[in-house]
Amino acid sequence: MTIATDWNMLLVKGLPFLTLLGMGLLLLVIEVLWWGKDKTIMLILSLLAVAASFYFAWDQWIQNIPWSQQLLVFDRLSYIFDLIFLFCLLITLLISRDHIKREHIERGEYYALLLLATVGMMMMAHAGDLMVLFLGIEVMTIGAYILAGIKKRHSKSNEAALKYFILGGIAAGLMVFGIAFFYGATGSTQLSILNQTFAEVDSSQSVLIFLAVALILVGLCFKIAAVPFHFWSPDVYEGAPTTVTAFMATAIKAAGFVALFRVLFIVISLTHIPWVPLLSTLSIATMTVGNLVALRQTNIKRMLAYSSIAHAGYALVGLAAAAKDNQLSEMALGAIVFYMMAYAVITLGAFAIVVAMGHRGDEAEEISDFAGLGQRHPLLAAAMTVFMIALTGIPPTIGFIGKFYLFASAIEVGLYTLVVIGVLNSVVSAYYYLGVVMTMYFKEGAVYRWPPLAYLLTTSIFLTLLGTLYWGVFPKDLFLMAQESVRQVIF
Amino acid sequence: MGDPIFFYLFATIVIGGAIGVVFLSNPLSSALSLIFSLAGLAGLFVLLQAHFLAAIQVLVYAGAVMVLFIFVIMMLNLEDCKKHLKVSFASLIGFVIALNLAIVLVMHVSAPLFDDGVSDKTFGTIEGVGQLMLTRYLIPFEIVSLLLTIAIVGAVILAKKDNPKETT
Amino acid sequence: MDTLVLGISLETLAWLIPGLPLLGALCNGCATLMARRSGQVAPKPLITFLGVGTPFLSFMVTTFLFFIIRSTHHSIDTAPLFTWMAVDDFIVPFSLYVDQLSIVMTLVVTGVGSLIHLYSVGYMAHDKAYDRYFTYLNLFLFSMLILVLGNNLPMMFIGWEGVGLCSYLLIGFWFQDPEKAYAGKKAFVVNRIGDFGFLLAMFLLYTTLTQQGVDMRGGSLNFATLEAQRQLLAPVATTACLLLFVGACGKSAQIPLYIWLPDAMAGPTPVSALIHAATMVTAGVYMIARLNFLYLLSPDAMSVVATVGAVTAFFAATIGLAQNDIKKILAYSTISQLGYMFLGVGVGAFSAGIFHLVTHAFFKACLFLGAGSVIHGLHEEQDIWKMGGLRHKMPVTFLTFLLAVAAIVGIIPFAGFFSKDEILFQTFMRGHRVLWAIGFATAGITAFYMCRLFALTFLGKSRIDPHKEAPIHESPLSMTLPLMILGLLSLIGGWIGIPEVFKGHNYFHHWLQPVLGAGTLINESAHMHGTELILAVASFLWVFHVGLIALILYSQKLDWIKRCVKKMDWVYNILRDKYYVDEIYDFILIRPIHWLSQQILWRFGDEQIIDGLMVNGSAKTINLAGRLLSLMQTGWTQHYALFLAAGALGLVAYFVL
Amino acid sequence: MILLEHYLIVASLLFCLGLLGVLFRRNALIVFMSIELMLNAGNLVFVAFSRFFGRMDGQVLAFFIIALAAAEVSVGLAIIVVMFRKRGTIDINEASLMKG
Repeated sequence: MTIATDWNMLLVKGLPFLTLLGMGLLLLVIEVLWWGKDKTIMLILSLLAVAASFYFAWDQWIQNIPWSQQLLVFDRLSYIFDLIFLFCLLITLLISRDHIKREHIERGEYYALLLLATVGMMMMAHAGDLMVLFLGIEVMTIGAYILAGIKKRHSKSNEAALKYFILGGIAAGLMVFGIAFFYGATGSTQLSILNQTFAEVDSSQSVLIFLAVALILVGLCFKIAAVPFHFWSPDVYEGAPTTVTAFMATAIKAAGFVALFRVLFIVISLTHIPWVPLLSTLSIATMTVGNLVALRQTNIKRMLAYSSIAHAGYALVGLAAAAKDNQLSEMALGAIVFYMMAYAVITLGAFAIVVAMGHRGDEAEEISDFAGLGQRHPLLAAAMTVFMIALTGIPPTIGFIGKFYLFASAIEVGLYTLVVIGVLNSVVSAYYYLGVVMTMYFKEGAVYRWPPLAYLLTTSIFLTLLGTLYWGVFPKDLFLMAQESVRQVIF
Repeated sequence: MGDPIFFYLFATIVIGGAIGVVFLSNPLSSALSLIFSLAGLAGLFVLLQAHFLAAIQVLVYAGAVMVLFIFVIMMLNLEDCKKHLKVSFASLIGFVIALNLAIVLVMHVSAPLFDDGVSDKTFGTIEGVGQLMLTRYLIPFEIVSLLLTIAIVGAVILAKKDNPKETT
Repeated sequence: MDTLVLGISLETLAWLIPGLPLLGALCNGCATLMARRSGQVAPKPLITFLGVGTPFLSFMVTTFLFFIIRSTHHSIDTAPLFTWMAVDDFIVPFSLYVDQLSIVMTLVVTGVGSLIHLYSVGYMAHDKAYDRYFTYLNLFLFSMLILVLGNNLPMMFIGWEGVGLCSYLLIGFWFQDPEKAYAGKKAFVVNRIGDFGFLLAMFLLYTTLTQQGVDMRGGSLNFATLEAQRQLLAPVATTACLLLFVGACGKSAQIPLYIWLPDAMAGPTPVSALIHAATMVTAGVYMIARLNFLYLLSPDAMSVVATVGAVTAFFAATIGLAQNDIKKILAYSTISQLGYMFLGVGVGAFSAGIFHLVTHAFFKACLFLGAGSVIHGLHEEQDIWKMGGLRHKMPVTFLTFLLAVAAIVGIIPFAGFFSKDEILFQTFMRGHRVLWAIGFATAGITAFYMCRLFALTFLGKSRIDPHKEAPIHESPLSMTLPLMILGLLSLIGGWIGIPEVFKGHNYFHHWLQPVLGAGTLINESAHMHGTELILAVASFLWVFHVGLIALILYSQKLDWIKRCVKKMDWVYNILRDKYYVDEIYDFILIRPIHWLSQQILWRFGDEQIIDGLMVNGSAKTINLAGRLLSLMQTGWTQHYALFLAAGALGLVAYFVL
Repeated sequence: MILLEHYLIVASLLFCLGLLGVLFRRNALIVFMSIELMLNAGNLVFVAFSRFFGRMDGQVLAFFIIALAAAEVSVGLAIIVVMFRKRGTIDINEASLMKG
C-alpha cells in the first residue's frame, strides 16, 4: 500500500504552497525574536512570499504538466485556484496595514495566519484525497476563526469568532462523519480510487455512499455559505475585522468552490442522484435569500455578506448546469472559475473602499457613512460606483461578463427557469447596490477634509478597479485561461 | 476479545456518557461524563484491534483535552453554568431533528459481517500505524502538524491578555 | 473596404464616431476628478470645448460617412477592434456596422445630440457640477452610438445598458433632492426589467443557432449572421421577438413599463430633451427595425407590438390632456408618439416608424428645449397655469415652439405631418382598421393637448407671479441657436419623405430600402393615391380643427374651460390622476400587502410614493420577503445551528430516501 | 456475535447525541464537548471500517481526527475565555449583538 513518491517532483510542484508555508512559519519566529514595534518588515516579507508563490504557480500553470501524487494532485485547476487565492491574499495584505494599525491588531501572527490559512486553501485546491481536503479546510477555517476573533477588545469580533467556531465545528463534525462513511463504502478516502470503485458500487453499499456524499456536501455548502447553511456568514463578516472579512468573502468562498469541484468530479457519476434539481434548488434558495435580505441591510459589511451569499447562488447556477447529464461540462465549470475570479476582484475592491472609508475610532461601516462621498472624495466614489455596478452585473464590467457566461452555460443545457430566476435576482440586486451609489451621490454627508489615502490602499483600489474594467472590456484571455484550467482535470 | 459482553459494556459507557454530557446541568459533571464516554470509546477501539489508537485516545482526551476543559471551567468559576436546563421551543425542534437523523442513520446503516481473518500481526500496533502514517499519509500528517501550530499560536494570541500599553 | 479618405480608412472614420464622445467623456471625467481632488472646479472653457466639440466633430464625421454611403451604396462592416467574448463557438467581436439604417440613426443622435450639448452650455451655465454634467452627457452619447452602430446584439446590449446607466446618473443629477434621486433609481430598475427580456432573447437566439449547428465563427449574434440564418430561427421567432419587445417596452416607455418616463423628468431639461425624447427612448423602435427580418417571421409578435403601440399612444395622449406640468405633458406626449412609432413598425411599415422617429427627434427636442428655455426664463416654474403671454417676452422661444407644435400636431407641411400620416396610412392599408381608428383619434387628442399647452404658455394673458414677472428675458444665444435650428428642422425635416401623392419622391423610404427591403412601404401604386389623399386630408382637417378649438379656448375663453371642467370634473379628475393607475395598483396590490404587514408584521413607515405595480408593488413584496427572511437571522447561534441541522437532515433525506 | 453494524449504530447514536447537545445546550463549554462527541463518532466509524477491511488506513485517519479535535478545542477554549472576559458569561445565546 505504500506509494513511491517522487519527492523532488513534489517539491517542485508544491513550491507555491511550500513558499507560503515557509514564510508563514518564518514570520512566527520573527514575531518572537523581533522586538521592534514596526511590523512593516512582516508585510514586506509576506508580499515577497506572495510574489514568489505567484510566480511558481503561474509557471506551473503555464507548463501544464499534470501530475498526481495520489494524495495531492497538481493540475491546472488547482494552480488557477492557487492564483486566485494569491490574488485575494495580495489585496488583503495591501489593505491590511492601515486597518490593523487603527484597530491595534498589528502583529506578526496576523500576517502569518493569513499566509498559513492560504496554505490550507491550496491544500483544498490540490487535494486528491478526502482527508487532505478536510484537513485543508480545517487549516483554513481554524486560521479564519482566529483572524475573525483577533479584535479582542470588540465584543462583535469575539461573537463572530464564537459563532463561526460553533457552527464550523458542527459542519466539521458532519463532514468527518461523512468522510468516515465514504471510507466505509469504498475502502479508501482517495478520490482517484473512489472514481474507479464507484462504478462497482452495489446497492447494499449505495446507502452508505449516499449518506457520505450528503454529509460531505453539507460541510462544503457550509463553506460556500449556501442557504440554509449560510447563517454564520453575515454575523461573522460583520464582526470580523474588515480586511479579514474581505479575505473570507473572496478566498474562502473560492476555496469552498474548488473543494466542491473536487468532490463533485467524483460523485457526479452517482447517476441515481438527481443532481440538477438538487443544485438548482440550492442555487435558487441561495441567491434569492441572499438578495432579499441584502435589501434590508444598513451595514455595508453585512450587505456585502448577503451579496456574497447571493453570488454563491449565481455560481451554483453554473454548477447545476455543469451537473447536467451527470458529467461536468467544461463550459459551465470554466464559467464558474471565471466567476470566482470576477467576484473576487470586485468584492476585494469594494472592501478596500470600505477600509479606506474608516478612520481611527470610526470604522464607517454603515452605508449612511457613505453619504456625500461623491463630493468629498469623487475618485473613491467613482471607484465604488464601478464596483457596485459590477456587482449588479452591468457591462462593461467583469461582473457582467461573469454572469453572462454563467447564464449562457445554463441556457446551453436548457435550464431556462434557473436562468430566469437568476436574471430576476440580479434585477433585485440592482436595488441595494444602487442604494449605495445613491447614498454616495444623492445624500448630503458630513463635510470634512479627507486625509490622503495610504499608498497601499490606493494601489489595491487601483488594481481591482483596473481588473474590473479591463477584464470587462477584454475578458477573452482571462476566460480562455479559466476554460483551459478545467480542461485537463485529474480525477 | 470477541465477547459480546465487552462490546455492550463499552457501548453503554459511550452512550451513557454522551447522554450525561448533554443532559447534566453542571458543566463539571458533563466534563466527567465526557471522559467516561471517550474512555468507553477507547475500549471499543481495543475491541476493534486498534490498540495504539486506544492508548492515544486515552492519552489525548483524558490527559489533555479534559484537563483543558476542566481547567477552563475552574478558571472561569462560572455561576450561571448551573442554570437548570431550559427547554425552549428551538431546542425541542433540535431534539426532533437529531432524533430524525438518528433514525435515518440507524435504519440505513447496515453492513455485512466482519472479515474475520486479520492476518497482519502488526495490525493496530504502533509499528503498523506508524509505518503507514509516516509513509503513505505523510502529507496529511504534516498538514495536521501545521494545524496544531496554527491552533497553538491562535490560542495564545486570543487568550493572552493585551499589553495595556497597546490599548491607549 | 479599404477606401482611403485623406489617408484615413473608412473604418477608422466609423470608429471615430463613437470614439470622439468617449474621448470627450474621458477627458472631462479626468478633469472633473482632478479638479475635485484639489477642491476646485474644472476650467469651464475647457469642459465646454471638449464637451461640445467632440459630439460636433462626431457629427461631422457622420455626415461625411453619410455622403460616402450615398455615393457608394455600400455599408461599412468594420473589422473587429478586438474580440470581446470568445467561448467555444460563442464569439462576440467588437465591431461596428454602418449601413443606411444606422447612419440615419447616427445622424439624428449626433446631430440633435450636438445641438443639445450646445444648448446645455447656456442652460447649465450656473450649475456647480457643470463638468460632471458634460462627462455624463458625453458618456451617454458614446453608449447611444454603440447601441446604434454595434454590429451584433451583445454590443447593442452594452449600449443599451450604458444609456440606461447614464440616464440614471443624469436624472438623479441634482442630487440634493431625494425625490429626484428616487426617480433615477425607479427609471433604472424599470429598465432592468426590460433588459432582462433582452438578455433572455439573446440567450434564446444563441441557443437556437447552436443547436442547429450553425457556423458562427465570424461572430455569434451578428445581425448579418442572424439575418442569414433567419429560417432556422423561425420556430423561436415569436418568443424571441416578444422577449425583445419587453426590452423595448422598458427602454421606450410603453405599457406597462411606461411609468418611469414621467418621473424621469426630474432631471435637467436638456437631458430630458436628449435622452427622454430624441434618442434613448427611441432605442426600442430602432432595435425592432434593426431586427425587422426576425419580426417579419412572427406576425403574432408584430401585432402585439402594433397593438401595444396604438393603445399606449391613445392612453398616454389622454393623460396628457389634463396635466399641468409642462415637462410632464411633454413626457406623456413622448410616450404617445413612441406608441405611434411602435404602431408603425408593428404593422410592418418599418421605414415609416423610423421616419417618425427622425422627425419626432427634431420637433420633440425643440419642444423640450423650448420648455427648458421657458422654465429657465421663469426661474424653475413648471406649472403651465402660472405662465401665459410669454410670446412677447420670449419671441424666439415662442416662434420655434410654434413650429414644433405645428409639427407634432401634424399641420401640412410640417415634419410631423408626413411621418405620422405615413404611419396611419400604412396601418390602414395593411388592414388594421381598428388600430388606425385609435391612431386617428389620438392625433386629434394630441392636437388638443399640444395646443392647450401652447396657448396656456405663450398666448392669452400673463398669470405669472407679479414679482417674478420683471426679470423674464429671452435665453442666451447658445440656447436659442439650437432652438432655431431644431425649429427649422421641424418645418423642413419631413420633406425628405414626401410621398408621391404630394408630388414628392419619398427619398427617405428609398434610402432605407436596401436594409428594410419589403418592410418599407406597400408599393405606392396609382390607385392607392386616392385613398392616401383622402386619409391625409381628413387627418389634417381633424387635427387642424381640434387644435384651433383648443387654441381659442385656452387663450381666450379660460372661464368656459373652467366651467366645463367643473361640470365634467370626474372625467377631468380621472385624466389628471392618470386613470388612477397608480392608485389601482395601490388598491389591488399594495394595500392588502400593506395592511397585512401592518397588522401582522411591521408598519411600512412613510415612504409612500406608491406608483406602480411593476416597481413599487413588487418592490414591496420583495421587501416584505426580505424582512421575513431577515427575521430568521435571529443572532442566536443555536438557531443557526438548528437551521444547519435541519438543512443537513433535509439533504441526507434527499440522498438516502 | 457483534457485527459491523452494531458499531455503526453506536457511532450514529453518539453522533446524534452530540448534535443534540449542540442544539440543546447553551453553555459554550458543553457545546464544545458535544462537538467532540460528533468528531469521535466519526472516529468510531473509521476504526470499525478499518477492522472490517483489515486495513489500517482508517486508524491513521482517526488519529488525524483526534489531533484535529485537540486543535479545535484549544482555539475554542481561547475564544470562550475571551468571551467570558468581555461579557462575564458563556451562554452562547447571549452573544447576539449581530442579527437581521
